[in-house]
Amino acid sequence: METTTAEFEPKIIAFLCNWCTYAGADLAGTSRLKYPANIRAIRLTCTGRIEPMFLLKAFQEGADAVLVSGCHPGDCHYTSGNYHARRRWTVFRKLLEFSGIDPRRVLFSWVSAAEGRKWSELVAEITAQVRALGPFTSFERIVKA
Amino acid sequence: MIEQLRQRARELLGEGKVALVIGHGRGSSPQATFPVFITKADAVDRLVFNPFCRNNLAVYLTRKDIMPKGAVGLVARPEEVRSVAVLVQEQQFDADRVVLIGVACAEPGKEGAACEMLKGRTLKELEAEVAERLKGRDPAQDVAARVKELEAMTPEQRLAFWEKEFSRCIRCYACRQACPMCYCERCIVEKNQPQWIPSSARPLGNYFWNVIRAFHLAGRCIGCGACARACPMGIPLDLLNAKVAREVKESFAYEAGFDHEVPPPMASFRTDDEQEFIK
Amino acid sequence: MATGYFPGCSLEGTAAEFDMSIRCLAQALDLELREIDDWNCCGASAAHQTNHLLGLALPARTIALAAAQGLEEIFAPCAACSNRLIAAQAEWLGDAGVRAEVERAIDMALPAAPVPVRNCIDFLLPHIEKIKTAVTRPLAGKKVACYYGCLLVRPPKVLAFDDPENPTSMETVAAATGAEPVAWGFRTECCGAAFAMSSTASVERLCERILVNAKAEGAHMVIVACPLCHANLDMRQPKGMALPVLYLTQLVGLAVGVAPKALGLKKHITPVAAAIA
Amino acid sequence: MARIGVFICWCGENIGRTVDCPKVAAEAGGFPGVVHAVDYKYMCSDPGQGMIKDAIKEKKLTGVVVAACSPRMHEPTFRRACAEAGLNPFLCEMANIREHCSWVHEEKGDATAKAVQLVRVMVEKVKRNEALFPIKVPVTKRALVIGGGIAGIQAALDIANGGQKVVLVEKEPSIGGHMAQLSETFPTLDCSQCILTPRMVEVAAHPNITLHTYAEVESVSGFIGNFDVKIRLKARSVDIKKCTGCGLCAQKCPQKKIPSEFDEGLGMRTAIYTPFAQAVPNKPVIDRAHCTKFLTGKCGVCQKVCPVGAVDYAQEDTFVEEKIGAIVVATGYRLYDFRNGEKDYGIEGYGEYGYGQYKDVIDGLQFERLASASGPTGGAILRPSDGKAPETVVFIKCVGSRDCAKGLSYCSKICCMYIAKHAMLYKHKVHHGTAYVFYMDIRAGGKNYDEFVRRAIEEDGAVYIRGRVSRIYTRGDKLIVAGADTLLGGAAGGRVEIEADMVVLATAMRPQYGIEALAQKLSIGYDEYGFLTEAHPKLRPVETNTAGIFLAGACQGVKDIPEAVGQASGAAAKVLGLFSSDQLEREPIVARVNQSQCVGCFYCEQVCPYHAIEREEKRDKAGNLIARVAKVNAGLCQGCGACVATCRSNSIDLDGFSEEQVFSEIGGLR
Amino acid sequence: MAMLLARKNLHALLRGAMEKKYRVVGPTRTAGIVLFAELSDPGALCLDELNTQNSIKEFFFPKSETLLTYTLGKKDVAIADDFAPPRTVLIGGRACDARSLVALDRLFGWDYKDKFYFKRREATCVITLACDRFDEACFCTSLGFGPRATEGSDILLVPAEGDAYIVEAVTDKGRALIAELEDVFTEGTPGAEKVAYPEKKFDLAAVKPWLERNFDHPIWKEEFLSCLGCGTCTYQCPMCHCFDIVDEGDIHGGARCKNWDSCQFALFTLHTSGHNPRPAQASRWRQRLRHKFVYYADKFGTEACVGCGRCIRNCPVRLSILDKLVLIGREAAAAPAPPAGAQPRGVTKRWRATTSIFRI
Repeated sequence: METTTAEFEPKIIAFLCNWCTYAGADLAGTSRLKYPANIRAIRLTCTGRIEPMFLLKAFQEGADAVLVSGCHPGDCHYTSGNYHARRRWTVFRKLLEFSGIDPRRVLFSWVSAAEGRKWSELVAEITAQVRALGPFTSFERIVKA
Repeated sequence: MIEQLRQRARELLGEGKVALVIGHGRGSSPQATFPVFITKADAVDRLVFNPFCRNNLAVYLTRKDIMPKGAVGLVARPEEVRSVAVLVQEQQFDADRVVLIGVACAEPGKEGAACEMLKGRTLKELEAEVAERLKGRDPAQDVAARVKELEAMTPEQRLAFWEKEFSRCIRCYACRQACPMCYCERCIVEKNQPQWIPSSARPLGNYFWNVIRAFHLAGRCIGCGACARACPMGIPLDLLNAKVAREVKESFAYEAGFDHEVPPPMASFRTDDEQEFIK
Repeated sequence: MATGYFPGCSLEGTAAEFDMSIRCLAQALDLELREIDDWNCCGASAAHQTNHLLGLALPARTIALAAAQGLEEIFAPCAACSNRLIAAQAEWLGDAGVRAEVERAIDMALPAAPVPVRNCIDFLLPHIEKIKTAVTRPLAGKKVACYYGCLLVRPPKVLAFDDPENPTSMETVAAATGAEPVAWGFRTECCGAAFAMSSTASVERLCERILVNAKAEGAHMVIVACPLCHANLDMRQPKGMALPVLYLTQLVGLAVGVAPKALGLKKHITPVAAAIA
Repeated sequence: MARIGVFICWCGENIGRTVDCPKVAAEAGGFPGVVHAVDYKYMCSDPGQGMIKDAIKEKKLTGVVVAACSPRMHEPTFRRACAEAGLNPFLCEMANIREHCSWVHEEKGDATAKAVQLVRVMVEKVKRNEALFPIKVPVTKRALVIGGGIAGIQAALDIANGGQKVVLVEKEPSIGGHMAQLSETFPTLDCSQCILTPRMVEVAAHPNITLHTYAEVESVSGFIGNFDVKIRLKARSVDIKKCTGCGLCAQKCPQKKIPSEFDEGLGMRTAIYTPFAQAVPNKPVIDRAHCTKFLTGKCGVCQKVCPVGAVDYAQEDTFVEEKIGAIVVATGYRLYDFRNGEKDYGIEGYGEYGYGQYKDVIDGLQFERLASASGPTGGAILRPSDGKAPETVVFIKCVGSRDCAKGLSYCSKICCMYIAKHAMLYKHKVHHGTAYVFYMDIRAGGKNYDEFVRRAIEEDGAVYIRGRVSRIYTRGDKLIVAGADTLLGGAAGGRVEIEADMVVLATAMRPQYGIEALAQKLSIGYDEYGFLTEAHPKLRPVETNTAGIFLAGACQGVKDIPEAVGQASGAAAKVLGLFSSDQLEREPIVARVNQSQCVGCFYCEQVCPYHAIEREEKRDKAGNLIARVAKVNAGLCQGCGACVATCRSNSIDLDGFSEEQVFSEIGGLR
Repeated sequence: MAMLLARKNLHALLRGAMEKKYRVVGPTRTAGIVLFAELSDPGALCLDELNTQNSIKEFFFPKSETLLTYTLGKKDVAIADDFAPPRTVLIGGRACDARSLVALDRLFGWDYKDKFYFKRREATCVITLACDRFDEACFCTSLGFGPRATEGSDILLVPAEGDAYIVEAVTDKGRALIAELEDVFTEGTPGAEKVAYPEKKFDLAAVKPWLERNFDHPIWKEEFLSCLGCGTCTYQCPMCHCFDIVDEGDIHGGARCKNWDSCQFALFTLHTSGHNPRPAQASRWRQRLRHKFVYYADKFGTEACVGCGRCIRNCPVRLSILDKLVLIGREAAAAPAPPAGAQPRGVTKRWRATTSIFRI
């Protein structure tokens, strides 16, 4: 295991809201803040649009972790999308944990359009964390079966 | 007690208050009761009630091929009362479409346990009465205990556990069909463009199906256990439901089926909902 | 609710009257004070500037002792002491590494939960009603200038005690005695504290500014809650000025009828008698 | 069968340096459905766009993926290009290989590999894109302007003069705002009221303007071109139709000792009052909180003396509902409250300046009232405590601004100018007096601004001290201002103590109280300070992220008068532009319901922030109700997709971000 | 003299098979229920239950069969469909289970020969256990055979006195296996057979004609309302063989799967138009009965039911096909077939007119 984790490069699929975190990631870019290339962002209108099934599909396609990120409470471009999302995740992540998906592979954050730095630091942090966890082989087993 | 039950049914049908009464009927043994549909006042003697009446009859209330245009009388244990509350809350029918004949058993499933009529007539009254009855006592402690056992495991162990359980799933959807809350015209598992959940009875599809099924019951499942009882392969689906119900209770201080007038937790929010898990 | 009493070195020396007044005030108001057995120097001014770990270890030992002796809070009358105890505690509460290091240094376990540390004002505040009822000699007409200095309220983020720029707690206590706090501008200015020996001149300059403003605002006396402030202000009064400087506990003591002698008022350099007559 | 074209942009060095663009193009060429893949230095350039257009025509492309910068940057550009080549613009997607890739990754291999995947994701998405067509919605040609300060007045007049109807709502009894309180204005020192009041009168008289003063916006629903606005007309207790504005009531009102808001508490007013002489409308209101009649039931003098019987104690709040096509928010500013601090905003306040316990420590607007001919002192500079003319006045800048420790981090911007003006006005009125100004920097970037400051210093001899004030305390009737002059020698600079008679604090400009609540009503954003956020800081400064709602004046950020007026005219121009057509087009990113699958639980209705979900009844031939199902009002829908994720049977989908598209995108990441 | 298998040798038999590299499938207890499944070791065999939860059909006609896998390339599609089932010994089935195989053979071999099914059949040796007990759901005898019938089995084990099974080699495949594992069998005089026969519960001969005659009948209106519409009965049935072929995968490729399907699902007959010729559970039940006892019988000369009773034991609402057959038997006796040609049309109109409760 150690040997594999050593050179193991995790794949992290991120679902970002267009208005805050995607813009925040843009800002990280315009500010030339460096972070690991393991993250792959999918742009959506709002965290309120992000369905639990997206996360499952991400794991199906071999994600070692998923990240959902959007506007801070109160800042939702659509006023309340992130509040509804927050409830959805509160339950769903617990359900995933209960049905055997390590919560450290199911990540959530609020990153505003102004938090380019937070974004780059976040990505660096979770990439390290997931690298330490190693590849999500147990789920791969289910997918392949 | 059974006479009172039949009397109510007789009146309702006799006075034309309802076109149909759904209740439990006598089977080959007390353990073997089954749902009956009574349309004539003189047939109410087919109704029985005992601790072994476990089918959740509310499941029929959304069956378009069964429901008459008129009102329906429903022999309603606390499980049915709560189910109806959720169904009304979710606009599936107006409260006055269903006349509840409230019944309850002190210890469901226990030979000779006392059964009685509930006092409440309206849904609101019965919600309150049922809430009162259930206060303090958790009907499904064994389930709660098994949930705790699972929680004590590592994620890997849990995944292995469910992998094994789900491997038996034959996708007969008895769990779904037995559940009053699964009233969708087209279940998500039948959506194939794009396909949400693989329909083959294989590990991935089985995992997706059972997880999503449980999630779709968030804030809606009233814990009647019909799904688990219906499962011919003995998969402990009630554990998933119980876990979700508990999270909803702990996070949003909400339990399904006690008040049909409040907004459902998964369609509402508080600005101060918990969010420690969000970085 | 047992309160541990941590006099600290000043109260055994220059500020003996502070100690006296506290003890008899506690008696008068019957507040239980249990002196922490085997307490040690808080390391104020010197230690934390010379060796950081030492600056933490000294308060740590006293706090650990207090906890071990089943004391739920610590009353450290000396502003420097309370300041050090609180500041040090804050450091290891926030950092497990530091805690471990300190525990190794003192070879004792630190209490998991923070032990509340109260300065003189903080100690009296909860008993304000008690004081009001206990007042037998209301100090009506006595104009007092409450002086905080720096150690009681700074650094604000660590001490989180009162408003660093415009504190009012001492006034609240003083007012309970019937005295009349004056509004003045130097309540949180520095008195020179640690420079008492090294740079007397600047201390004199600083003290003068404070005392002059207090007098200008009509104060009959200055009230302090810190031995260092007291020493400086009492000792270094400008020519022709004789503005008594009392400890808050002395003021309250007077009001509740404790004899001036018992309060150690005779020990002051600037005579008090006239002001309290 | 899809025919996708992929265009990889080098963005000069920006992408090309870290991403091997030719390799990405080559890889993309191998993706199923891709018939054309090229790379080029600058895709957004004319030749670049030309390549796309040509490829669309020659290769008969059914979809386009441009891998370049962020879609938030150039999506409109490339979609327009596609449209020009006859391809539906919504069949064009962008892969963000600059902000999300080349700029944030160093290792070329990784960056290139990631770019390839990002392109694959978009290819898979665009394959499933559908041609979408802008949604047309009718426009109600009536604008709502919220706030009757100079910005609101300017916006209202410009729109009205453009021939469109305007509803102007002001929460105070009169329009005019803060500008009406000012004495002279920098840098010309012309009299504020003299230039403002004619505009106020013009508003009142304008046939196209409906004016609601002493009124507030109660609720707003609807969407661009079609807002429904409910306005609360607060009970004035005076029938303004009958009232002639003779002022007798105010003269006779026995309740005379109420601090006047208009005079910033330096003057007094009666319980029934008009805020100031030139108020528009010049009709009084009764301040029920202070009126004896309302407090005790006795009195009633005003009613007795009113010659036309206009006073009506029984009056209640009423509501008017207006159909509105566009909204201009011009709620303006207030000053930072140095007296109480602003704890609810996590702002400490200035204990060292006495929290307002010193009468003679005042803020900028109070000084304006002292200096104003219409003010409580008739324009004489007299200090509040004892009415003496102050010999020495100290002005302190950056109070509550540029001060992360105690206040707000932003620069309040106008203070440098108005303090210079104050110093000047003071010197003009108290010739022998001295004006000290503590400053951090002098920010006088504006036409004739720096010249103005120099005049204050050089001609009027204001003493400028570069440094902060650490404490204000009293000595006798004097205020001792202790601070530092950092230009005096020594690393720490020199301590200075000034014995002053009066101190003026240049407190920071803050957005009006209640701005957050209003923003929620309008569903527009605001920043950490409460300033309303514009759609783009540079290119869309007067628009908000909610279509049809525009910003004018200090509600969007600190502004002086010319800037506020300029932005107001800008907002007005936007409104007129919007009203220039009878219909308008909206981006067609909206949700759609598959009614045959909907079971009518209406979770969607409950999560929709725009009330865009409607109920539709399905009946059989006999007319019996079969089912109630959801329906999306495309006009209201803003396309957030909350309903989609909430629908258990997944009977709703979102155009442009459909289920199938997202699943395929995820697939692209395998 | 007969060939015997001592009960204690049962495990030896299985171990032998395993050593001979057979996959051994038999009843085993998992999570409280007894299922047919591959046995890890002989000890896992569990014969406590009269009958397993699942039927043996899934070892010939699995719940999900991969027909082929595909990979989507730039232009082309790469297909892989190699298939070789493992050699298998299937032990512990009942006569009813074995009989189902005979019927399924006809179905899967009728026009197109289903290679997956038959390869598995060939690779599998079926060792059946005659029943020494029955329960209220059993009705093999009503279907004209019995608990020790040999059809479909390769070897039949009949429990007998003396703690042994009488071994009947039914097919060559069976004989071959016996030869392969001879040392576990013994020659001897068998004790008396211990076979339990459930009583006959209805007259099969009457059922088919009645069903043919009564497409419309009050029974349909009243007897099937409680059906939940799940697939338990059909999925646990050894005879039900409906399947659906679906392509499952993502943008990269996937598999074409043959999955069980059930006539009890609303979707089963749902047309693209949205019209459903079988709008209600009752009509789906009617289909189930008519398929089993009319259409199938007509086509293959035998009923698509073997009376194993699984559908009855597993029905969440205890809707029993046996009860209904008994009822139909009674109805048939009460109203014997009218002369050919006469059809009770009128009925149709009447029930269509009544409320939706009765619409099927």
